[in-house]
Amino acid sequence: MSNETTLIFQHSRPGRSATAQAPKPVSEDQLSAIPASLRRKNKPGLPEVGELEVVRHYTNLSTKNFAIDKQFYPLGSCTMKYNPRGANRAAMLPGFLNRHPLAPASHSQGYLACLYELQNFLKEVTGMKGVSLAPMAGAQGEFAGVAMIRAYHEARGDDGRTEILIPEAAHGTNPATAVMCGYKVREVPVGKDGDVDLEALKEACGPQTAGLMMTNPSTCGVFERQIEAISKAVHDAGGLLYYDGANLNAILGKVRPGDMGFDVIHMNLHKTFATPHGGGGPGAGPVGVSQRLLDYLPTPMAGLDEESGDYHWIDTDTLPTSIGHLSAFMGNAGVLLRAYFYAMVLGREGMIRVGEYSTLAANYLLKRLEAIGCQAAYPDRRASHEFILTFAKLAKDQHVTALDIAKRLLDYNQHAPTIYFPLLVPECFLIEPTETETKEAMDDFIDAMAKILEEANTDPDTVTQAPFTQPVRRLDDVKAAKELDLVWGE
Amino acid sequence: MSNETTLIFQHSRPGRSATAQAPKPVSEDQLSAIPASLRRKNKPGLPEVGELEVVRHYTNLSTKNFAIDKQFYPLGSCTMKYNPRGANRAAMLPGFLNRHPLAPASHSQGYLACLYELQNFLKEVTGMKGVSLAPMAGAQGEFAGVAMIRAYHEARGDDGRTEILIPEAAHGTNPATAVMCGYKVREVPVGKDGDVDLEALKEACGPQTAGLMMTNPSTCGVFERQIEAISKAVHDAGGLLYYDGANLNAILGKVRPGDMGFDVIHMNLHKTFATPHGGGGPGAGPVGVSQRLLDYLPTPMAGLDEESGDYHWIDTDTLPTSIGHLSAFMGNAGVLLRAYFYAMVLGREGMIRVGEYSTLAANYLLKRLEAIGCQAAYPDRRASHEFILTFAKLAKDQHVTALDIAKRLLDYNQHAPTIYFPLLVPECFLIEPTETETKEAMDDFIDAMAKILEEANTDPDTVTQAPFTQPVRRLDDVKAAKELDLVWGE
Amino acid sequence: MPYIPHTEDDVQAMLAAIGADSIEQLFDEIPAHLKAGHSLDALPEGRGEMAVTRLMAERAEQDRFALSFIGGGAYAHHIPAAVWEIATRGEYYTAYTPYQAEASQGTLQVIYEYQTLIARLTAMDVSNASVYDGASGLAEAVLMSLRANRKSKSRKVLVPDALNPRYRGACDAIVRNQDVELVSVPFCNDAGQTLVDGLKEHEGQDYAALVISQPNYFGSLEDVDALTDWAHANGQLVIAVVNPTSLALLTPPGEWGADGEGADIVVGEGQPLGVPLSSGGPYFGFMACKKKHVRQMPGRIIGRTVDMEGKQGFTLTLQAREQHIRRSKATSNICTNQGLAMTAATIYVSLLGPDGLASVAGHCHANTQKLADKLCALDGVERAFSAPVFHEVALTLPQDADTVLARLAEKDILGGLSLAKDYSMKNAILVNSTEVHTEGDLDLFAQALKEVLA
Amino acid sequence: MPYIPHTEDDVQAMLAAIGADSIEQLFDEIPAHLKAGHSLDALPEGRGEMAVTRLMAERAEQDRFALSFIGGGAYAHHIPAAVWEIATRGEYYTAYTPYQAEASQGTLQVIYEYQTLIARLTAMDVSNASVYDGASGLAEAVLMSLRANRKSKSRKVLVPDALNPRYRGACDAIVRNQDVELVSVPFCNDAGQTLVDGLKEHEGQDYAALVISQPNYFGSLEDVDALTDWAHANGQLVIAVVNPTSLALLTPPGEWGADGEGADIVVGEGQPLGVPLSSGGPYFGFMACKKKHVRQMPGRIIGRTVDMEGKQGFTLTLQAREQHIRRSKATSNICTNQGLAMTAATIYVSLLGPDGLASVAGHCHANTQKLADKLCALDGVERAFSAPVFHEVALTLPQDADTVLARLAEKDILGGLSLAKDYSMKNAILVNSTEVHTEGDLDLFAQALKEVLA
Ligand SMILES: Cc1ncc(COP(=O)(O)O)c(C=O)c1O
Ligand SMILES: Cc1ncc(COP(=O)(O)O)c(C=O)c1O
Repeated sequence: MSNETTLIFQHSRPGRSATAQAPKPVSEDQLSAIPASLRRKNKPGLPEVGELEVVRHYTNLSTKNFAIDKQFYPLGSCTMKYNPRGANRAAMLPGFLNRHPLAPASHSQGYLACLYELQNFLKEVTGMKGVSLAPMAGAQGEFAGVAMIRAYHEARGDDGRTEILIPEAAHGTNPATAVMCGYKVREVPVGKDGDVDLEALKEACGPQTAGLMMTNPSTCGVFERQIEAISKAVHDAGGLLYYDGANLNAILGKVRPGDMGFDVIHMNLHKTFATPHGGGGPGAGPVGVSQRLLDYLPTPMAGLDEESGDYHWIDTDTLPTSIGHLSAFMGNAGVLLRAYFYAMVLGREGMIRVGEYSTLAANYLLKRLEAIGCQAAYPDRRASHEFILTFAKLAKDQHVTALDIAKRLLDYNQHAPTIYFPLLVPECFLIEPTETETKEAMDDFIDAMAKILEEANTDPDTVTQAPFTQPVRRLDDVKAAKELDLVWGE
Repeated sequence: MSNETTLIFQHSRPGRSATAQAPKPVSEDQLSAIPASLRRKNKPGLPEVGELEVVRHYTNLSTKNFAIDKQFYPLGSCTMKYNPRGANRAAMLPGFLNRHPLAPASHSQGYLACLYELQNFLKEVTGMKGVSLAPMAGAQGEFAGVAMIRAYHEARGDDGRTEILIPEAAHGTNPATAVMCGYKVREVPVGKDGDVDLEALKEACGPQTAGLMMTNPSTCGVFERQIEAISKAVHDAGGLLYYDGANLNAILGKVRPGDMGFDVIHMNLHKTFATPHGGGGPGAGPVGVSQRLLDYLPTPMAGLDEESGDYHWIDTDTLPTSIGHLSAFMGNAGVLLRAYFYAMVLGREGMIRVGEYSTLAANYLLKRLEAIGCQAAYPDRRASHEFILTFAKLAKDQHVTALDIAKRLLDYNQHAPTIYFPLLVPECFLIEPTETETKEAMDDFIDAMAKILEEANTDPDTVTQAPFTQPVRRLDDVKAAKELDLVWGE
Repeated sequence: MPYIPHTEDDVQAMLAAIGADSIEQLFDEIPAHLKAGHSLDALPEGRGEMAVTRLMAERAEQDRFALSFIGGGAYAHHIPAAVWEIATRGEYYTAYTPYQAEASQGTLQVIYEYQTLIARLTAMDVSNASVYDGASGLAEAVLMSLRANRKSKSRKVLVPDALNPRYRGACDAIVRNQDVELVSVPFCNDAGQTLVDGLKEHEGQDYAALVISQPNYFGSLEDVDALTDWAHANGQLVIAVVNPTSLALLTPPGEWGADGEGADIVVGEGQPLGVPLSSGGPYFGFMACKKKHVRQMPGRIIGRTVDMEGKQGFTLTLQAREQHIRRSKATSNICTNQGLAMTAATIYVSLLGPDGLASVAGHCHANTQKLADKLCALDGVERAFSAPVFHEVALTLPQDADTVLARLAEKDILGGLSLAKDYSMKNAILVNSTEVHTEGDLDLFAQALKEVLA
Repeated sequence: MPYIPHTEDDVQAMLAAIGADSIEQLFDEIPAHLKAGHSLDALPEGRGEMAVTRLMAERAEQDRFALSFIGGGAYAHHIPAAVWEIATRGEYYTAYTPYQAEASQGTLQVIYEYQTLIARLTAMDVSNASVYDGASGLAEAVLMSLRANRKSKSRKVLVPDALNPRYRGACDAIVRNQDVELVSVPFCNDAGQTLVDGLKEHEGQDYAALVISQPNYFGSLEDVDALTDWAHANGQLVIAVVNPTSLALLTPPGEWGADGEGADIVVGEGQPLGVPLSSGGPYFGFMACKKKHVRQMPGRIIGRTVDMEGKQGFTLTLQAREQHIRRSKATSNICTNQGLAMTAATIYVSLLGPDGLASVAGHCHANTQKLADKLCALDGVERAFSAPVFHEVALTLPQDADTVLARLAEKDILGGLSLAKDYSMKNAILVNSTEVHTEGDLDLFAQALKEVLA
């Protein structure tokens, strides 16, 4: 509804400011201890605007976003479920907000208790032996996991292991992580049914194998049925098994990665545990490990002295084999508190229901979309909590691509699913409704898709030119990358 | 951006609910003490919806509102200034939110201290001798004020005073209040220059005069220059002078109602003291009085024992002449806390600036609007913090009314000023920019007005059919009043 | 300048456009000797948001949560976080009254939904958009009953003594200015109920209305059917004062009376529906009535209508009742109401739903019964009355109530309200429990009381 | 079912559409013996929002505000209420990464504004959209410097000992997996500064970069010009680690060096810009660089472009650097970043402006000086180093630091950080003061320390 297109910098007027927000200026005298040579010569070009202008600018800007609080948002692999507002309130309690991360344990018992219980909760639900909450997102969890694999092999003097195996459907963070941990990546093909090509995997395994990273259910939206054979093959070769927990929502309470044979896993609390995505972050990527990796968990962790009932930090002084700290303090504390709230509200029964109802929703949506003429990528498979459609035929026949359909969905007030991922399925949608959406919300999406398929056949321009109702029309990405404009220059 | 047009009731499905929000149902057993004859037979038809649906529904609905946080909102007489977010945070501190209104003074010292200081602040700034914060809005403040006038006359056995004088430009709450206090209303004409017709007033004064209610600056947007003569006329007749403080913003720090001779005043904290309007309320309407009305102030008030430093409530037991309580507890406490915050941030200097800069803004806007061809209702007068334009000529020439222009402004993302008030100026706009809007925001409004005046002359349909960009087009008010539909019936 | 954005350049440019030399000049119509000058010197200097926030945080700290069992018209309930996170969105929080309907469909639809919720909860035909609070709402209802009861010429209304004394006080303070008299109706000292027996002496006389409070101040449940029928049989309207939480379980006023004829006007304190205790406000009064009385109802009312393209929309309607149109002939002087609190209540009720609200009500009742049992297990503590209660109960103590409460407060337990001043029941207290109390909380209270009484 | 809206009817209808008899059947591809079964029995039962909120409120209560003078990389500042009231609006709070640009212009424009703010504050050319935090950001910067320094073949980077040891720790934990070595540079024991003298031994050797921290861990201000010029003269890139508040007063890294050549990469902890201490996160790392290095920078970057009608719009750009496109050849594995904290920072900086931020920085400095003076007035308390400081200062005590701090904590005063473990300075502490402290706070600390030392 707003016409706001100006940048905050364009509102700037010399000498204007939100006066109530800053202390009175100090005198030059009070700054005399700072040598002139170290002082800034020109004041930085930050916006000079009033308080109302700031509130109005960022309130109006916010209205240009889709969000879970406003729209169905079936972004596959991202688990855009409802973010309980109660979790936000609890994490924003002054006692938590004002606590300095380096406050002594004597002044941190409440916070430590939450972390300790969350560690235990995650251990139980994943079937792992130890959990560290330190990693700050999924990718950092992956990093921690693979670094632990590396530390494990190193500690055993098993130096020849230079390769990480990764199924080709994997998320880009997996290969990127392996490289960040100093490994080479070998991709493993995926079969027509969405399962890993077991024979190829077996061939790839060898004394150079440090481990395998995989997601299950995979990013193909199906459960990897040969998981035990895969586990055996990798373990037999002396490698370890890494579980990318981005899809944990699908199996929460139903199957535990620990029981499937994984040695290390990360969880995306900002997916499975309903913490908000904040337009790009923050997240939290706790790692869980089997017995053999316990010594390498990243620090700090929360520990409990059973006798005194006091909580304390477990740090590198007591766990010197740890891969160490991955942040200056203790990861994304506020996200952890939100996840703790969620876990406590759901409890045991609630955890089980997550897997069940997210799977129910996905299978329902898949069947209904197939019924209106959509093509499933793996039509003979059960959907997990998400599934893939391919529009390859439409792209060929009508020159209407997955991107076009995605853009047109916005006009129907539906956020688009994930597109062109995984890379191995052409013109694909990865669709994840989650357990928190009503059947009616899914039905609205189905209706929109039906209308768009109709448009694609009768009036393809409406689809290929979409969107029409958003603050901007389709953007020129090529220009963006070629004529880099990353910073406002007046 | 949203297509949401359904009612929350239309989302309802039997058995659905935001399960995390209610305790588990109690057994019938636990209710056995309640006689069956008093039990409800059918469950009430409240919506049965999930938590995400509620969040989404009311988030989407909110986007259909204009608001200070999003738009310039120059609603005359309403003082739509910036509502500091800091005031909201302070008033929402758990210590304040959880305090029961009847908690003993021992557990209320912090809250009482704020109220006590606010009382003093308001006393100083209005030049009155006593202040009660009890009234819950301007109109209730008026009620308290006139009830005190009545109590005063009654206490003196001065029974013949049956009339309240009110200038014709007055806000509707003034006459309505007089009647609620058992008085008859006599209207006093206003002259061409916006000042009260002094001769007519003098004639109207007499032994039947209980008092005069007026606003200064008046709702004509000008300062009543003869205020002292008016005061003398009314006082000479034995009446008291009531000040409707809705326009206090205009003179804050510059002139004090007490110094102008008023005996009693109310303030609209939700205008002058920047507390939010909340889409219709709540407000707060503290009253201030001169010496002679001190005994009648509404209770409770905050008192301080200077010796012990302890605060206490002043109630009818210690002030039996009080007109009493106007609410079950102590008025709109949370609004008072927000006003206290605002007053403390502004302090003395800030108070003075309010009157100065709101007046500067109004005079600027008036002159610029005159320059683009708008007709001022009182062209020879200074604007106070607001001013009146009349579109009588345009209405006659082009059949474009003040209402049409107001609706068209919405298309330019500008909230319309107050229209058709005061009643004595035909086709009028009452415009109040407030001190918190930038010159640029006012210039945008001026540009929009210039375009609309142009449209009115060249393409009047664009104006008379407006708005075009809002969630709905112009609404059928006649149908609304004739075919009453006040409650959803499926 | 806090909250004022103008730079020196802006000021000069504006003055130039005005043709004035200084801001002071803009006040040249004001007699010079009236100007405030130094008279504001007593005011404090302004401080920044940080300093004032710290000051207020310290103040709030002083009043921090004590374990409270005070009710008396305001009740502690769990408020879902979503309620106020949404209600304080700028779009609701900083909008004015929806005078420009097209730019206010959010607020207007919320109010329409609210009106529907209130009508359904009370089983009445129509609701307004809120009045200030329950007590002042009762005053409005009393005044309304004088207008609405065409059969009566009386300026008297029957009001039970068992009504919340704060309601009677505020109501009286308001209506007595129009020479309206509240005539008192006694309650039964054993049952703690208002009995039809106690009304007998008023039979055959002209009263505009009878007020019925369900539950009454003592928490007792009244025989609302009998009272309603008595009033109607005597040509009076029935004004129901009800607790909204209780309506999830109790017969709604719209169905009171043996034949379900129902109350004519319903008012009550909306606070229990998602509004924090917050020292007493802002709360909101809800008000509903039979359709035939709608034109006598004060306050704003929203109607559903269509726009010029036939699309559904919402707008202020029946404005001819209101002060800004009808002025001295208006149904009330109310203008600003309690919009934001009402918005919060709409979100709250939507989250709870009928079953959730019934659970809350059930827990309030069950916890109060349990608390009464625990306290009555102490020597000399007894229920003051025999009537069944909803979620508040009067107890007699073996000692002076005010003293006992003061000693409990020293232990940071606010053990309810004394009935000494209002009812001369020197040893009696009124205690409330809601779903926020755990078993442990109730035990803490019982333990503390035991210690105090020992 | 908490957060799951389905009714029994919904479930049946969905199963029917699927053609399944039960939800369990949907898991029929999973080997039966793998199913979790009773293995979750150890988990607690779910509780409602009310109960969990109460539990967490009690927990938060345990850690309530003590008067803290701890800095060490995270600083208590006044955060305007507007910052988080806006940042937690559902539209920002519950959106995903802006993959669909047209439906994410809000977030995208905020990031573009943020990039501009960071670039201007640091005087660098470009910024990314945030990394996890300052310490892990340094690791990214170190890895980036290896790629960006075309003149060097080294996998070594010079890192001063005076750098925050937590930064060195995290950085090392990350980069050592790629066999990158952090080579230590000593500081002057008198000045508490990193001197060019201490670098002499590395002259003529190949290092990819030199890290310069301004201020350093001891709060000391480094001679950044000399260090920058030395590094450049030796073929190294300069990685600046800076405190963003200080940049309102201090020479921005983009202008370091006698000729203002500037640092090549800048990172830092963004927390001081409007993010609460919050037990350590979520914070955000900011990262900026010279334009020529932009393709080596990790993390998301937003570009301004036009839509098909020529209207300005914002979009993710240079994605070919990122893991989802380039996979194993990406500049980093980072995906989810710290968007919301960065949004808050953008609002914070807009509210403060250049003058406001300079006032904050000035007060931090002045308060820290004042605190140091007050503490050094006590017998045996002295500044540990002679260098000028920004808003943190190392002091030596006449007694064991850890013991003193523990005793202060008993008085609810968190008197800073001990330098015993990290620097073997048994008697030294690091104290910080910011604008949140009043004169009274400083006196309380001084008084408490006096008592403890007595
Ligand atoms: C399958 C998969 N793995 C890993 C990640 C990386 O997680 P994060 O974005 O939290 O770093 C994602 C997130 O998008 C993902 O979908
Ligand atoms: C001049 C004037 N008087 C009185 C009032 C009534 O105040 P309130 O709406 O707070 O009851 C108003 C508010 O609109 C007003 O403008």
